Amino acid sequence: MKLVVAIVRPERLNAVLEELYKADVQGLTITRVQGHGGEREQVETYRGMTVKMELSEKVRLDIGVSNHFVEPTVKAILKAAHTGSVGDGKIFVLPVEKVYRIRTGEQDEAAVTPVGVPAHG
Amino acid sequence: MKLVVAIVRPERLNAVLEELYKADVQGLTITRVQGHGGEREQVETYRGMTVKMELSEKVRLDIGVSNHFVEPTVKAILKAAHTGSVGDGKIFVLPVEKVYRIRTGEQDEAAVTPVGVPAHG
Amino acid sequence: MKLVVAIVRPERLNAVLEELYKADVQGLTITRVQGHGGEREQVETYRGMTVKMELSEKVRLDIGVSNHFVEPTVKAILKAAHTGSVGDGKIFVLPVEKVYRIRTGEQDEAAVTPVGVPAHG
Amino acid sequence: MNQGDIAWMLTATALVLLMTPALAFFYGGLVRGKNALNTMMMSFVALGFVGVLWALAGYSLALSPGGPFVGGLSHVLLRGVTLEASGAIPHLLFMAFQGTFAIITAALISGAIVERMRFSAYLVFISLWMLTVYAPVAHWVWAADGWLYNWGALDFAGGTVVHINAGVAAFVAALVLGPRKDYARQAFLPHNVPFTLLGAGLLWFGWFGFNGGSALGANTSAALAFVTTMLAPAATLVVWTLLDLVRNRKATAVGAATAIVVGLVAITPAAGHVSPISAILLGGIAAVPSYYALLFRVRTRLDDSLDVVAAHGLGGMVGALLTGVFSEKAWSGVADGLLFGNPGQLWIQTAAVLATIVYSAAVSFTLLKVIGAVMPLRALASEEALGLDVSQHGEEAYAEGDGAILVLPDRETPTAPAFASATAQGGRS
Amino acid sequence: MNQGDIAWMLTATALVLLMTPALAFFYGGLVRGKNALNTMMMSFVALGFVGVLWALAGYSLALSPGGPFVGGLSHVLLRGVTLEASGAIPHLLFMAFQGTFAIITAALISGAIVERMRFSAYLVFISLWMLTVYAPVAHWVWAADGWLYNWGALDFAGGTVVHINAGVAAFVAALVLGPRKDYARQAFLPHNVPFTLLGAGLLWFGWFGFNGGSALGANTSAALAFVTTMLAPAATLVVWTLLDLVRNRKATAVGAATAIVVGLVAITPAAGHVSPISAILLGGIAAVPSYYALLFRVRTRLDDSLDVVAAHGLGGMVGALLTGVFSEKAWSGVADGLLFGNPGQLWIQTAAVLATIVYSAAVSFTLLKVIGAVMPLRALASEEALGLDVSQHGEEAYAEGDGAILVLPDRETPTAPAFASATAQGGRS
Amino acid sequence: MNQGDIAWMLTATALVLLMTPALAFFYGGLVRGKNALNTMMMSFVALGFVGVLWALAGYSLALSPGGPFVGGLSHVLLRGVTLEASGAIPHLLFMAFQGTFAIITAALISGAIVERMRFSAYLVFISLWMLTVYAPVAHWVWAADGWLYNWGALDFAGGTVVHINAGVAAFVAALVLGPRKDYARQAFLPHNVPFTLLGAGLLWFGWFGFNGGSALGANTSAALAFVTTMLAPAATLVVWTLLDLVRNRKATAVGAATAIVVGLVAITPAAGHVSPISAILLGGIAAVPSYYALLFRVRTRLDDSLDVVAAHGLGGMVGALLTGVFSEKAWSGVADGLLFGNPGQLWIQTAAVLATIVYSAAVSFTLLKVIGAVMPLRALASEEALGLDVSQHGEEAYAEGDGAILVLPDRETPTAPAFASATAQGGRS
Ligand SMILES: Nc1ncnc2c1ncn2[C@@H]1O[C@H](COP(=O)(O)OP(=O)(O)O)[C@@H](O)[C@H]1O
Ligand SMILES: Nc1ncnc2c1ncn2[C@@H]1O[C@H](COP(=O)(O)OP(=O)(O)O)[C@@H](O)[C@H]1O
Ligand SMILES: Nc1ncnc2c1ncn2[C@@H]1O[C@H](COP(=O)(O)OP(=O)(O)O)[C@@H](O)[C@H]1O
Repeated sequence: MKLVVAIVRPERLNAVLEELYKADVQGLTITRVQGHGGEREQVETYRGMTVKMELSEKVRLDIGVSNHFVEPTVKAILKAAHTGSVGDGKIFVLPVEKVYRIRTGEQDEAAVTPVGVPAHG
Repeated sequence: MKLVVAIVRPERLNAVLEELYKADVQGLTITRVQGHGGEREQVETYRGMTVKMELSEKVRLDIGVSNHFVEPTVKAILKAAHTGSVGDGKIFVLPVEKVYRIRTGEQDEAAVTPVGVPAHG
Repeated sequence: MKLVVAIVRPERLNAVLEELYKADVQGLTITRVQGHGGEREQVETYRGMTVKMELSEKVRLDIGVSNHFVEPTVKAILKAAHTGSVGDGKIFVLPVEKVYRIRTGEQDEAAVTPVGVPAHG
Repeated sequence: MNQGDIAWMLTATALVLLMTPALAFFYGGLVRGKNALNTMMMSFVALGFVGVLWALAGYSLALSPGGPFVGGLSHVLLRGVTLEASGAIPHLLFMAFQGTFAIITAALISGAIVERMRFSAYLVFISLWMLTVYAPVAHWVWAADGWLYNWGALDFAGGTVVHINAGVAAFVAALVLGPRKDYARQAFLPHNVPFTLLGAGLLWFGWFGFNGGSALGANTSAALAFVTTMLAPAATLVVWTLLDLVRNRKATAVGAATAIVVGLVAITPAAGHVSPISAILLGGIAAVPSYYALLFRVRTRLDDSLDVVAAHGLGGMVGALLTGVFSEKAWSGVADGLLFGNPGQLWIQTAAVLATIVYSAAVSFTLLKVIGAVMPLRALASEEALGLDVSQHGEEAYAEGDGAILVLPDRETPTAPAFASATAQGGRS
Repeated sequence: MNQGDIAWMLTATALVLLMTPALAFFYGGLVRGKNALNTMMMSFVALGFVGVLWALAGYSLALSPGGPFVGGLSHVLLRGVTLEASGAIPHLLFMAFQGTFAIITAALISGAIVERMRFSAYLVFISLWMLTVYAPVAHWVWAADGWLYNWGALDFAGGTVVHINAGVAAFVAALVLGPRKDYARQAFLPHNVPFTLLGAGLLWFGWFGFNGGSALGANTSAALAFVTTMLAPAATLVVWTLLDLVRNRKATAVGAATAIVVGLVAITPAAGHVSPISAILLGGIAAVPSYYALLFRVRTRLDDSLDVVAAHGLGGMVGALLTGVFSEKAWSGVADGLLFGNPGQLWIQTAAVLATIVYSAAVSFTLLKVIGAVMPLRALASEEALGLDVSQHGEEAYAEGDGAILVLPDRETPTAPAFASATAQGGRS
Repeated sequence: MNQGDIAWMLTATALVLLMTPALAFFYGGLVRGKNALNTMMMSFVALGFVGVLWALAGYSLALSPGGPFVGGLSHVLLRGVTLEASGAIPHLLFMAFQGTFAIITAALISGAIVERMRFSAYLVFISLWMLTVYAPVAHWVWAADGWLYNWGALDFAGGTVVHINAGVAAFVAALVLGPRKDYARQAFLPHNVPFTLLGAGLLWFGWFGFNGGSALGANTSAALAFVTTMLAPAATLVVWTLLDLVRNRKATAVGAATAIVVGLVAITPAAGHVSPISAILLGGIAAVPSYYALLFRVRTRLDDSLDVVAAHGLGGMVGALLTGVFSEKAWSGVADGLLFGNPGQLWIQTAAVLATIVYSAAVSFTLLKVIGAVMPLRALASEEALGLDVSQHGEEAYAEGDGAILVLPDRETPTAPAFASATAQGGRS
């Protein structure tokens, strides 16, 4: 089991969700985050005060998947989140030791297969 | 050391916190997130426009615990967050290599034992 | 590759960012979170109702770094986030199996080196 | 008719109408974000339903000649409500001014049952309530042939008719509907206190029309009512702030907003009857009972969620009784109160208060039971957990739009997987 | 001159001026958070640019003696606009009252092109539009030598001049600018519906000055216009709510806010011409076309983002035509409509509507094309994605301040790495 | 007395009272979210404390007959303040109208010391300041026996009394309290710019009562003051927007809100004294010094957090002096200024400005030092970091309620572990 953590542009979120759906990835959790990287900061002015905004809005996706699902998931994100200009974001793949589905207590494999969707592999 | 990551319903949060307290788990961090899974989406209408809401409000808990604490922690969450209807959420257990307590620089075990609470095990 | 997850006080965020910059760490993602630990809760009153606030505002940093970068990163955070009073927060170091840069598809090492900054080591 | 009187009454009517949106914000800020729109809508719809019903029938029942207990039907459908003078202003304008009172009174009740009442049941309730409770009580107190009017009860701008009346109905409604899920187990915090302050500020502003306008002209009585409406809440705010500081060294903003409303409620029946100095005393005194009523209420099982009883019911009673104490013929030209040698007035006031309480409680209770027999009064527990904005109105107050999938009306496919429908659209543009 | 008339017109003018900030909130709440300030600024700048231009030239073009189609230059730079009476009030005050109409009319258009138009292009557009479209049409309808005025077209407070005029310009602007990026692919949700409700509440409040003030004095005509302005939107709100409940068992808050505005728009031309009961009917009827126009619009490619056409354009037309139906000389002393035996009025109204549509469409289109030839009308796609608040105004509506690095003016170093500049400052304190 | 005059003054008084809640939003939007309530409360409490003190003593000190420097005690506790006419309106109403000025003047000062001053110290300060600084200066300028009044200083609605006075006190307060923690190191961003725009809109609306009402009747002078109050800020807004666009091609919303206030401040002393065209010039000119003062202030160590000095102090001075330049007897019937052949007026204006500056600075400084000797003026650094809403008021402006544990009053157990107390409650329901 792995946890795929992706940081993407907010305006690409819908596209990413579509692509993930096509890849049969349905369970996921998103968080609004702010990121800093190589992007040019934007400048803002409030009355006399000029500020540089170090952080830009991003969205973080956390997706728990079974091993053979990691690749399609990553592929889908790479495809849908890509714009080519600095700031597209990153994907991290983390090892997971155990997963539980709270509703049923099911574990691992079974736990990440959303209701009504046939388990894969 | 492990990091227990749980996604639960907002309305169950207080119950989960109580249960965790009973299990002597005090240190934790929560994040407001949105999730997608098997739940029925809700439909909203704004003027002529009808939209399906893919994402439902959830709360994410991140709890760093020493190994022998993983089980009670997971048990507590499974118990308190459970409603039985689709959307109860997931628990992920991730391996952790190192933990530091910023205030003291303490590491691992010592780092996750909140002040004033006797270290366990 | 590791993912350094740090929970710090909001008012220390700018200091932490400065320190990280000095340590040549540029890529990072932050999230506004709420934490519970050993801190004294604050009491609030709304009309007749008195409430104890269990959770205090924190900021979470997620920083993906190559192994030899873990130490300087942790050091920088420990230094800049420290105030000495309860509530300074924690640092977790998690193993990462793979990292992708969405813009280029680059992986691991290469993926976490922001544009225009020479890769280290 | 004199243009000056018309000018002021036009202004006053607009000011009172603004109080209902203001109430929407006062209330809306105090609830949780997931119920913000529902709470605000409970005020806004009153502008529509109560407003129209008032013109069609309510005005006639309240203020056309009839018996001592209710008006007649002579002005139904605004028959005979023309531009001819009624007092110093056009009859039609008088009707509208009175209508704005009916609207806000009905909306006030909502504070007791927010975050759980079904919206359609609420709609039915306030519509019937205005016709069966508000209109008659208004007739008692303000109509030339109303029994309390002829008995000499003093109510300058609606302490009994508006505030006690709404407060009692709120008490009954909170009892009948029962407390919110997890009430007294969990803390429900105001999601936007600035909105509550905005509401309080606009309410005060509008209240100058409410009390000042009740003189029905731009005369010295209006000036007196106006100034007491400025001084009394100021005094309430001072006392409330000091009570807060003494109790736990923190002057709360929600408290300040509440104090302003309590002071306004308390001066309402007295506005044109008492001296400015008495207004300051009255406002200061009125802070105390409501302040402690709030502290007490949370220990009870009565989930009067936004404390309509403590603020309007109790505040209104204190005001109505103190009107019987502080009234000064020298200022109002009407009647003296206890302090000025006319203890009788206090008894009349007390009787008026009790009569209003009994009638409002009885009929409000009956109404709710009847409606409850026809349709559920409460939202489902699951709807309450989800929030009434989404469950009752199909909207969010503060939508992010993340993962919102547009459903094109002409190709609505509720069954099809959501992302797919999105993809479909992806295809067409 | 009588103080009562002056008192009311001072109040009315202040009320109408408040409508433009109110519109900023009505519109601002409906857009996404990243465009909130831009949307609000589009209303606020009208207070400045249109306001000043009105005084300098617009007033003269609109309301000084001239030909049937446009006014003269006799009042340019306010020459001859003194404190002498014009009607019942000082000429200067009349000029100001009319100015507040020009301001809000220009601001109304912005609803069609929010979230994508370049701010400076917008500034130029509304400035020229007021001079070339608003002023002439106002002259047609309200000037003693205007052709529609002399032809007997009824427009009590600006159904054609203000609402149809703005609605048509909005339609043209939406077409010329084209839809927002991802329009009809993604859902754009209102970021703050309470703001929209606040706007609706304040608009209603201000509209009492708009319609009531159009009687230009504190007279019975003002009273009639005032009361119809209270009853018509109430009826629209009732009908709209019921349509919502019937359609999908949910009464929406955005719908309620919209209904209020539609009702206000519809009664505007009729306010002083119809009976109160007719106003209720008119308001109720007006809900229907706009309600379905909204449902239809989203199926089209016309990104009239905040539905100015459906609310103001269509609402204005329905109101203007129904004025020709419900007008009652018995109430207004002016003219009867179809229902009262004067079908001719309906044709005059129709002609006035058509004339306004044609002229407004033609000139608005030309203006946009000309401006578009000189400067880009639209923000870049990247700016649209980032949000117009940051890209056009260099601000965020709701800034957290996380990682905001202060740049001291005297040591601005745009090239130097940001954190470093922060460090530098770290050094100095 | 004439109803028209009373009607307008009732309206005007309500409008000015609304300015203080409006100010709460103008200021509240500009601070960080954790200090929003504290900032708003600083305005709201003035409604209570200053309002009551004004009635009890302030009015007498300011406007009862006394010496050239301060009024007497004849009207203390409102003795002799009746419904008899004072000028065209009831004396009591005049007192109330003047009171609303005292309230907002005191509240204006708070902008300089937000986000750090202890609330109780602030309460004491503004209460004493109104009695010792505002009341005397008001007497100088507006009382029949005030020295500046008799000397012929022109201040139509309070440029010196209100704005310079508050601006100077703000300057002193900012100096005495010192800058906020991390000032000039970190950027403090406005947490809700729409609130600031709302405040600006409502301030403008209320200011029509402020300036228009200062004619104390519904006369041509009121009409002139009203219209100049509409035109001057419009011109300021235009010039400010252009300066913004020229400087960095972005017209800021905070700038627009500021411009409106600056224009209103500048026209205040001149409102009834200058021609409409002069008002446009005056408003346009006034934009420049304040615009650059803001740019300059941030380079200094003076943490006048919300720029009261630049907006009110400087704007007030510019307005007061330009009143000496543009005044036109032909319009006001009072006096001519420099441009109309009376250079002397400019010197009188200058003297009035200087006198106000010196007196206000001296007494404000003394007051703060005295209070500072009795109680701490500043919140602790830790309280400042936590935010003043929680530390001073025990509330959050926008509470989520996550992990909020209800403490039942009757079983308060501050020592017991929090979750446990929750469990206890879990047990009982
Ligand atoms: N090392 C990192 N750890 C965590 N998040 C990162 C890291 N580097 C970048 N990010 C996230 O990815 C976003 C884009 O990264 P950036 O370097 O700016 O562009 P690109 O990935 O196209 O080079 C950042 O805003 C940040 O949220
Ligand atoms: N694979 C996953 N990875 C991350 N989060 C998930 C995953 N699957 C579900 N979740 C989270 O759990 C929540 C509930 O999951 P869902 O499948 O809808 O219900 P259930 O867990 O009861 O089957 C989702 O809203 C989402 O936040
Ligand atoms: N075991 C844990 N897992 C996750 N986050 C934690 C844990 N313990 C503490 N935290 C986070 O660190 C913050 C500070 O911890 P706390 O124990 O209160 O102070 P200290 O670390 O100084 O002892 C908490 O508010 C919480 O956000």
